[in-house]
Amino acid sequence: MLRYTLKRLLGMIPALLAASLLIFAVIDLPPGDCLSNQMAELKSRGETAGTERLEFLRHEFDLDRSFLERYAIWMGLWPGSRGFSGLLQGDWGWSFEFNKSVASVVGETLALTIIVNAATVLFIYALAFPIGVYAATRAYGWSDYGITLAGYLGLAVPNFLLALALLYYANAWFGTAIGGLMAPEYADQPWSLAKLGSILAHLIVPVIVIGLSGTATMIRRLRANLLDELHKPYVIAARAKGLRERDLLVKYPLRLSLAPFIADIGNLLPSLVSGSVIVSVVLSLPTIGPVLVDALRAQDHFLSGFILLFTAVLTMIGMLISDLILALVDPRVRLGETPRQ
Amino acid sequence: MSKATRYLNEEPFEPRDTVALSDAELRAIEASSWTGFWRRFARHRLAFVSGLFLLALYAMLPFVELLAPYPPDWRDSAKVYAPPQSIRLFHDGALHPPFVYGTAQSLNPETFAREFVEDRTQPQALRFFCTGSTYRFWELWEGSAHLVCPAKGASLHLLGTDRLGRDIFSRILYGARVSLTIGIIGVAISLVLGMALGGLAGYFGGWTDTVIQRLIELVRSLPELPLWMALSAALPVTWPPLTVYLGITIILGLLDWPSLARAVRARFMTLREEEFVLAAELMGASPARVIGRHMLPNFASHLIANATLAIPAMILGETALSFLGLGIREPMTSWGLMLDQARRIEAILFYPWILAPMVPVILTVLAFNFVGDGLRDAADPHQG
Amino acid sequence: MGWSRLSPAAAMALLWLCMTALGAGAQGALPDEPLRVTLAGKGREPGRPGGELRTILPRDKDIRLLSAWGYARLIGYDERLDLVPDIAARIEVEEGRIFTIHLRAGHRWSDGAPFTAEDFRYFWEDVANDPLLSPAGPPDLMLVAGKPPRFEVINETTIRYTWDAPNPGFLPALAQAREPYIYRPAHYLKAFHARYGDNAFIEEQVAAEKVSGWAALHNRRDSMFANDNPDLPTLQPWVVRNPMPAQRFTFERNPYFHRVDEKGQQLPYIDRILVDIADPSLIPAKTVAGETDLQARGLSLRDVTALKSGEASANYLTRLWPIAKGSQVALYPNLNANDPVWRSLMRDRRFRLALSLGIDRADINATLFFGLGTQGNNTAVMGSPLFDADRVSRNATFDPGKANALLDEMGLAARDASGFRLLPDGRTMELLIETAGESEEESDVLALIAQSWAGLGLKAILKPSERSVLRNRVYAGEAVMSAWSGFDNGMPAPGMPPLELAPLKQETFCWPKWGQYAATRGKSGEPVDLAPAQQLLDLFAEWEKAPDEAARARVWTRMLDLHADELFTIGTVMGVSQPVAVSKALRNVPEKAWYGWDPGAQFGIYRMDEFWLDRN
Amino acid sequence: MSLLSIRGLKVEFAVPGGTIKALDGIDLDLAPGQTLAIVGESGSGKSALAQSIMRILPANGRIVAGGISLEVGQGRRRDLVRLNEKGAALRRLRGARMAMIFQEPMTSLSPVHTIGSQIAEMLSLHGLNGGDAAHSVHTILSKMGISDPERVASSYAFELSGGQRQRAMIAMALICKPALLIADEPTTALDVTTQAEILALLKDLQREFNLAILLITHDLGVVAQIADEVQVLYEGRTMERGPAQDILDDPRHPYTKALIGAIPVIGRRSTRLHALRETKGSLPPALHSRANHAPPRGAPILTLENVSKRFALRHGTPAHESAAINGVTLALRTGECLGIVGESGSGKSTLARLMLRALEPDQGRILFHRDGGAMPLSAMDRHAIRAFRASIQLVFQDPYGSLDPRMTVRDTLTEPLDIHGIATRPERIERARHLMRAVGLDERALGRYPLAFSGGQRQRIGIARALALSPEILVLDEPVSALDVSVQAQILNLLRDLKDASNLTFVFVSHNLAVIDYLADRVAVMCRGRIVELAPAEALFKDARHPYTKALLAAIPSLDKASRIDFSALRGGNASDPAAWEAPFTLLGDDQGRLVEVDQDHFTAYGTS
Repeated sequence: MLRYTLKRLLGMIPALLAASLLIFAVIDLPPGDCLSNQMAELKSRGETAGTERLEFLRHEFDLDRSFLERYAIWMGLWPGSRGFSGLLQGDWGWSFEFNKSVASVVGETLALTIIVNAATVLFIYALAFPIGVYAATRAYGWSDYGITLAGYLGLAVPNFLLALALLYYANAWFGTAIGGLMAPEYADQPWSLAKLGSILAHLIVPVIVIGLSGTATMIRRLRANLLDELHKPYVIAARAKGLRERDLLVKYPLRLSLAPFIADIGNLLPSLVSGSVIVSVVLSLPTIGPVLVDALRAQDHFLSGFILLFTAVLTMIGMLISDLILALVDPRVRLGETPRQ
Repeated sequence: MSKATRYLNEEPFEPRDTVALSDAELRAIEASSWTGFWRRFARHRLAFVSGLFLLALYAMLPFVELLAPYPPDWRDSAKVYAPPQSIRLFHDGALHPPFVYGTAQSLNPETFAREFVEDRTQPQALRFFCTGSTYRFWELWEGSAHLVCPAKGASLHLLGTDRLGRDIFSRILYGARVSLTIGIIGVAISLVLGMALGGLAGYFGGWTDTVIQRLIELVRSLPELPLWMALSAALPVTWPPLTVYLGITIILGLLDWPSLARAVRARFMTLREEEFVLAAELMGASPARVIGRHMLPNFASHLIANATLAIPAMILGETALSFLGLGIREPMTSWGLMLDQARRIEAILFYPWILAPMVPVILTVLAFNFVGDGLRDAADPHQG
Repeated sequence: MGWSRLSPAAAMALLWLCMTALGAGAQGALPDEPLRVTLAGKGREPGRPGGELRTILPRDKDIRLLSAWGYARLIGYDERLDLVPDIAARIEVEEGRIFTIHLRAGHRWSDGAPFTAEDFRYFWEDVANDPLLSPAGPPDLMLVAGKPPRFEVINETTIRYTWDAPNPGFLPALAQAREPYIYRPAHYLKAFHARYGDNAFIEEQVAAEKVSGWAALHNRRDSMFANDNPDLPTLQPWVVRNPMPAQRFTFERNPYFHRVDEKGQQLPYIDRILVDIADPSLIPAKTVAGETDLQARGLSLRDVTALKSGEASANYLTRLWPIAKGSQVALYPNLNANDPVWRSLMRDRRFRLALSLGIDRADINATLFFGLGTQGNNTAVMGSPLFDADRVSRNATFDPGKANALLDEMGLAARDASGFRLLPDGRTMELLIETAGESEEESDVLALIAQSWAGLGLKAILKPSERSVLRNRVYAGEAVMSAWSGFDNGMPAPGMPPLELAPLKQETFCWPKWGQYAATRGKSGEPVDLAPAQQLLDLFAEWEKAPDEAARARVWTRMLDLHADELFTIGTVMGVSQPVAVSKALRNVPEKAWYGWDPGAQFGIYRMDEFWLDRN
Repeated sequence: MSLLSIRGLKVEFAVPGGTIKALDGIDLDLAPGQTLAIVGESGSGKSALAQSIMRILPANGRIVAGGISLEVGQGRRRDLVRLNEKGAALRRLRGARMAMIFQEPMTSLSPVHTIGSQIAEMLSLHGLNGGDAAHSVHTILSKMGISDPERVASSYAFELSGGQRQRAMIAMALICKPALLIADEPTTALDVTTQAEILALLKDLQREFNLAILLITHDLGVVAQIADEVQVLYEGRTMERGPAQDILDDPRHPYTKALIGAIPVIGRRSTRLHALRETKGSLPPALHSRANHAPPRGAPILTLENVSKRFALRHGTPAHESAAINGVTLALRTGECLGIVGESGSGKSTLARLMLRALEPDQGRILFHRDGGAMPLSAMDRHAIRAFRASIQLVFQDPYGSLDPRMTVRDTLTEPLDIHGIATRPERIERARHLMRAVGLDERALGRYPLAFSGGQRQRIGIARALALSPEILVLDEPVSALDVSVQAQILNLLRDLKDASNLTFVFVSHNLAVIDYLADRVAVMCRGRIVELAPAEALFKDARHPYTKALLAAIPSLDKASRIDFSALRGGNASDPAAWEAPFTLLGDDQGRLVEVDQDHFTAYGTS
């Protein structure tokens, strides 16, 4: 187990290098950079006053160098005008949009991002599990069809539209402030119960919107997996032992149909950060998603690059963790056998 | 120990020629036949109906010019944000050929609301198989034939008009061309990539598999959004709209292949272990023959099911792309673009009909999901 | 001699400590000679201090707008676009080249430190002329024909700049929405300057901020306009209190602000401005829900129906302020296009005239702007002293017959199978209109233009791309025609330099290469080779030398007329209204006003510090 | 008084397009301490009977008539049919009063729970966990003949051998001391030696607990060993019922007679098997038409020299399927039928695949003799491989998996010819016709897909396909072990006819010694990747020398009640441990042993140390 973990961790290094290069290339694809765009913007409005400062910054952050040099400097593999100061040295770079270090930009939004997405995950699981089990045990009945249909609807509605509609109606009916994660008066307040309450009230709409399609998918998968397991001989054997149907369900097939969900953890972790971007933009949630979109639009390379790489790291860690959990939960995996899919 | 008595069934015994197959055996063999596949699919009533719906939808695409009352960029300056007109059959309590009532628009200078008054005195009968506004059929030749036209001098806006006074119903029809094909083309691209890469990994295994697996992980670890943005930004400016559209489908396809490749790979790996594959190899069949004659035909139903399930995601992906301003642009139109432009507070407060493209999006996505599910169930009866 | 090295910083710090200790008792302090404002004279009423004003901006970065809205300038425009001293008590100008600025005695920065001539000296000697801080040298407005002024500190409150030649752009530049800041809070910034600060402290900060040296650190601390350093003292009416990023920014009143009302109450009235950050698409909805007290940003005329409907329940009024741009959307034929065929067409006045006559502006106005705009050229709007109604409509009425006749007359009569005209070289006349594709309004206008041009046998294709891509394509001459908003300064006064009207800058999309030639003094770009354009250049030179306002006004008029005749840019609709949602509790916001950036600074020239909240 | 009494039981399964009558009026009585065997082919309704008693019929199954009366203690009886399938009353009986063991313990045990926890669950379910549950589990496991109960209790199902799993399953069934044990094909998935052990165990337990056993099986040998009574089912109806020995000795119903006549018995190879539905093929001349490059009859055609193959544990392949081969030397003689026999995991299938070049050996070499020369398989170029592939063909165990379900029989049979570019298309189809006749199938069925055929018919198609290229060697890998006895008899007869009529060389791999005896001229016995004995069939079955061979032979359940399994020869489960074999057979560690000729053409493996 330990060796396996180590091996996987080592294997992540080249993958991360490849990912970082790819990410840097992708964000570098559109012509220009943040500062030259800002300069052109100022000049086009006849404002020459701010441009020297930007020129200064361009040099300070080596934006005037070649692609590979910039990449190497960003990674901390090559000395830039500030010496070795890249990701490897723990310097995450500078955000020109916020005029702050990437660390401080990302740091503050990360907590809220995790709150939103963790709440969504909880919502998905809390809703999908009972419903999925219910649908599976009553497969091909009316309730099953009803649930399936509702699930499909959840999948079919583009979630940004749902977000907008819910947003307006939440305001019209409940008076919730539009968008954001808390009533504005709490925005710069320290944490308090009232602030928490406000956050919870504001979480409802985003959580429903982000969670709905995920819930639908999960219900369908849980139902399918469970249906698969329900007819396995070991379930019949357990029934022959005299087990109650409900206990039987929970103890045997449910546990075995969890494997795909554990495999999902790999996707869950990065989605805690990068998921729900579009909905976050629509709902004006102070999460990292809108920051990323803005950074990409403004070509704020260090900021977008860092967020993307961070997500890539999380994905890889997520895949590792899900493999490890799978091994912990399923002795067949742990002991070197592959479970049947 | 009680000694049991002998019992003999005295009925005449006629062993049947074939041994009856058990239920499970029947299902197992049916699982892998085309006829069984289609029979099971047809039993899935919802999927079947959805399939017919989609067929009708696609069959309509080439004839959009005829079906739509107006060309997509046709404008009625006097009718901006006109509400939908309903088709009526009774005028003054008497049956009448299908008609609509004309409307007159005025701007309320106080509220800036566009107010419409229906003129109930004058029924404006619809004309069928008629000539109306001109268009270029398939961009090739002029035409003016329509399935339905408004009465001469009148207008017919079944789903109202948008902010420029364009007919929403017609635009939905034209938008369908893009929205419905983008998914198919995108899936086709991801299918080719996914099959090629997943097939290589699954059939040959070993280091090929390792490399492709890493590649899949890499692509999956990159969030879609920035790739969309970056790739869209990288499309050359001078491309005409149609090429840009193709570019976007390619972008969607390029990012979607890993999930399909994984499915193909897993499936190839199990098929690889099938005895009939081994049998073919032991007969001396080449890899190409094994893959082409034995593995692919047995995988096709799964592939179809998988692809069908991927299409709705593509359609929604197109709406998301349009939302981000990266998708189709005027003068082309798509459901995603129309929805993006409907994303305003007035839409919900005053002009809900501009959200109409939601209906076809939802119906299509639903239908594809049902069909995909039906196909998947049919491909794999053990899935329940 | 360690003393001399350390002393300025130490002395400043000591001084500042004393000041704050002394001033601590008072809630705030006015300069000895504050700027007295008589509100009654402007048709306003003196208000009651206090309260919080809520507004919404789309992005964190946009809080820099507060620096424009506050509009505290050495000298600034008033509502009639006259330049009046503000922070400066007086500015004396001799021969148009000697500028003596008199500060207000006792004027203090928002942290209580005195605002003196030292702050100007620091900027001039230690920032603008420091090779590390300003590698490119002093900013453009300080240079006349490339030469800097002689700078003198006359006394604690008086400084003087002397150029060899007149610098007519100097005062308008100081009055810009984005102030060039020729002064800096020396007492604060010196701590980060190698020449003054404590080396150990600087090194520690440099290390903490992971920057390359003291200059980068200084640059980071010194961002007068951006409002992103809460520690940086300011002269604006409100001071930002929290750093980026945030969902809500709080601006608190500057207790040392220099203006005072007729009742002797120090301005600004409003204690705090709360700026919430929300996606622009949500701003209309949030406004309708009553979540803002003063909102223009994020609203457009399209939202007016929704805004009107929310007035009653959300307790605000929707005011419609015409936008002070030369045209809401304007077309820029690229006179420097690379394609020789298109270039010669674009340079042909008849072609540009045909394009202009071929636009159905009334349709655009009615469909997209409720008919509230003024159809016509890209020129000075009604609020400008240089406005002329004829100039707006000249060559800008819809006349497809005449337009077609012009095109035929040019020898463009040949048409292809679909009825589109052919270019002289046989290509179909497909005109790519390149845009930044950022606003739906713009693309709608262009869609309507494309439709009406189809009637001329001209196939117009819209090509949205990224702003930066668009710019580069225009500059390089690859874009044949581009769309942008009209003249930024649609409300010119004779004293403002007519920079956009002459080929002076690359950034004017109709003549990027000529503009580049002028801006680089011939190093790159192409010299002007079209008579009317050359005439504009000559007129600009004339404006620079013009002795008085009347002469400048004459130059302006001739230049504007030349534009209306030649149609270097093709306007559509001007004076389109900007909806401004104003809380019913907010007083002193003008009913009718022009909404402009430069001049105007949006709310700036209407003096937000005089707004007050009547919350009962 | 009977413990279980069934009257007029009718069960139906709903299938698309109608219903199937699985049981059509079954009467049955079972007394305490008795064993009743239910015998029949697949589809006869045996399993439905077991499921009906436990009331665990699949969702599409329904009891439509009849009663199942079970004595539930103190003389009270309940009609199980009337109990709610999900009710508490039935739950109290399941496991406690009646318990069931299943054919495939691997899939019937939860893969993610330890054996111990699954057994202990039984105690807690029926309120018997008053004492030390772990202790009770260990006790019952050791009673099942498991030597290290602690380890087994903390193991997962897949970590155990088949025999251990089935013992654990039985332990789980018996821990609550039920009165009735339903055993649904309890030994079918097991090796012959393990089967013997399990049968012995059941016998002992029955005595100890006074257990009534309802034994469901298709193997009459098993019936002979432990059943007191037999009830023969055919299509849901009882054909014959009576004391076990009486029925076996004197079957009266034609169906029973057919079942018994279809079973190959060691030592009676000359008697043709009696298949219930005999079909006779006619060998076409085409089979011999190919120019024969093979060596003369009796000369080696394929020789294995010290061949070894090891497997790294690979994902997706259960360990026992890829058994290693350990230094095998063997010569296959032209025209003979070589039987390879051994338990699962002995390496016999691996050996077959090495011969086919479906696997490459790690060590040693395999030579293919033709045209007077010999060529190592590993040295063949593409061309030679194609020629080799045409000369050696394989018949698979699984008649379902080995035919491409998307290909018609015609395509399946002509594909080999197509691959090798033999003959024109009409000729190929003509050849396919001949092949169909050869295996006794109607040539009109050529256009159908495999799904239209039963298992036995498919196996015949598989054989026909293998014959299509007129190979010199035919490798049959457990060709009949997935088939019912009567179908098995058909196929065995077909193969025998084929063998008699052609000069084909056969390699016949099976775990069933009786089947081997029916066909093979020479037999190689394999254990743990080694050949331990190699002898002419008659010599081997009469005069086995190796202790492992002896154990195998002793474990075969015979129909003859007199020749009951010799449990002492089973050596307490050690029969397949080379280290436990007595000298000179002892093989320690990696010792490959050496084959010593102990009689003419009769070799056994001796240890080299």
